[in-house]
Amino acid sequence: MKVRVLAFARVRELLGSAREVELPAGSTAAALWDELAKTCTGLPALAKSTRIARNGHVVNRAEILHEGDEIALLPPAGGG
Amino acid sequence: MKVRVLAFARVRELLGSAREVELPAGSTAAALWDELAKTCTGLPALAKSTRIARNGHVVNRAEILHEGDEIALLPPAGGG
Amino acid sequence: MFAVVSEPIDVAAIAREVRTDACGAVVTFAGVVRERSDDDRPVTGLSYEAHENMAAEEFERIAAEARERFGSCAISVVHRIGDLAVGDVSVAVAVAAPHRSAAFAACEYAIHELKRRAPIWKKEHYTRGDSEWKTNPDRANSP
Amino acid sequence: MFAVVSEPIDVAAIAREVRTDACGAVVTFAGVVRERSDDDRPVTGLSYEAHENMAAEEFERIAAEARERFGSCAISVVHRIGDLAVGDVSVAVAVAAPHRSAAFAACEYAIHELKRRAPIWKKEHYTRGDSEWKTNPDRANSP
Repeated sequence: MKVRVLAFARVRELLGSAREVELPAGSTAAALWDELAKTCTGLPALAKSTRIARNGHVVNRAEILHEGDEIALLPPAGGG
Repeated sequence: MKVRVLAFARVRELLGSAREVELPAGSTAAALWDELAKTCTGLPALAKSTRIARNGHVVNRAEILHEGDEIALLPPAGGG
Repeated sequence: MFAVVSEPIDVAAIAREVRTDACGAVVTFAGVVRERSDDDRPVTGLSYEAHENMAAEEFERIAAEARERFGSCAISVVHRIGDLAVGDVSVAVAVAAPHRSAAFAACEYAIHELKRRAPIWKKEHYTRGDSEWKTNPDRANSP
Repeated sequence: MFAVVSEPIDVAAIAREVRTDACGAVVTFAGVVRERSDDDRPVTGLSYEAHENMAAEEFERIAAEARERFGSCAISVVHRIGDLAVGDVSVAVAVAAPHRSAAFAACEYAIHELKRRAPIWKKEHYTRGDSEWKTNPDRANSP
């Protein structure tokens, strides 16, 4: 299955703002993170501080992803 | 001596917005009020609620007035 | 800017005027003529009058107090007089400050004190043709 | 109006939009890019990015909470993204309410919660050429 990954701020600087990722069906958010970390040495250091949203809602790492999901990687925010 | 009297709100509706008043030299604010009340039957009822300012500063009724003073009659306010 | 004016108030222009590059927060308050009185009677408009010099001086004193209490910030206060219709802005306060808490606190202080202390009078006109001078219940120096 | 925009923010237009004839008070907050960082370094500008949909939905939730807590009032929240210079407005909140206390409280609540919760990121650029992602120290869900 394919999911669309959006990244922001520090994480965007590492991954680019958007990309498609191919994953085995039934993969979790954690599995997606590990897949991205394989090719991005800076990412593991941000694991603890980065929240993951699936289709606009923050989920935990055990969340099962589905074909076509929009997965957003959200480092600590600070708007205003 | 002459003083210039400015009136506002309820008091203006009785006296008009501005007038010159002739008073004996050394008259007090109280004397001015009494002079105005002579020809204005509605005024005495407003005595307690009306403050008097001399040249922009609120004074008490014993204040001595001087030639050319601007005397403002200030009923209870409520801007905003 | 501390002024009593007869023309419509441009809140945005007042806000622009207080801002400086040192200020991260601009808060404005606009008082607007409502369609209903506090006791829920339909209102056609308000008439305001002021002792213009005394009012402008009071605005300036209030702003100085706000700057003193809440930290350095620029404040403008403008009140309109004359006949206002529903929807017209009667008073505007704009405050710029380095941070938002000071800007909010100073703006709220300024409008509260203005209503309490400024020599400004307001007559409410009702759809039935009657009208009434309104006073601020917690005004200063009330007899 | 709950929006993330790329163009300059017109605070006055947002304020006009929330006002109704039932509202006697309109309060606006504008966050403006300052010339100095919190640790007093000279700043050339800020870059903002946002998860635009999640941010707009968060604005709407915050506004609903503010209406619930402080009484019926209309609220708009707009945040700008992209590269902003000193003096540019990054965020605007406008609140209209029948009375001023609700308008001030709702406006302050909305900007406080926005800074804490909205998925928006800010990079500060300094005159020396370096830059830094800034986070809100009391943000929600901080790890």
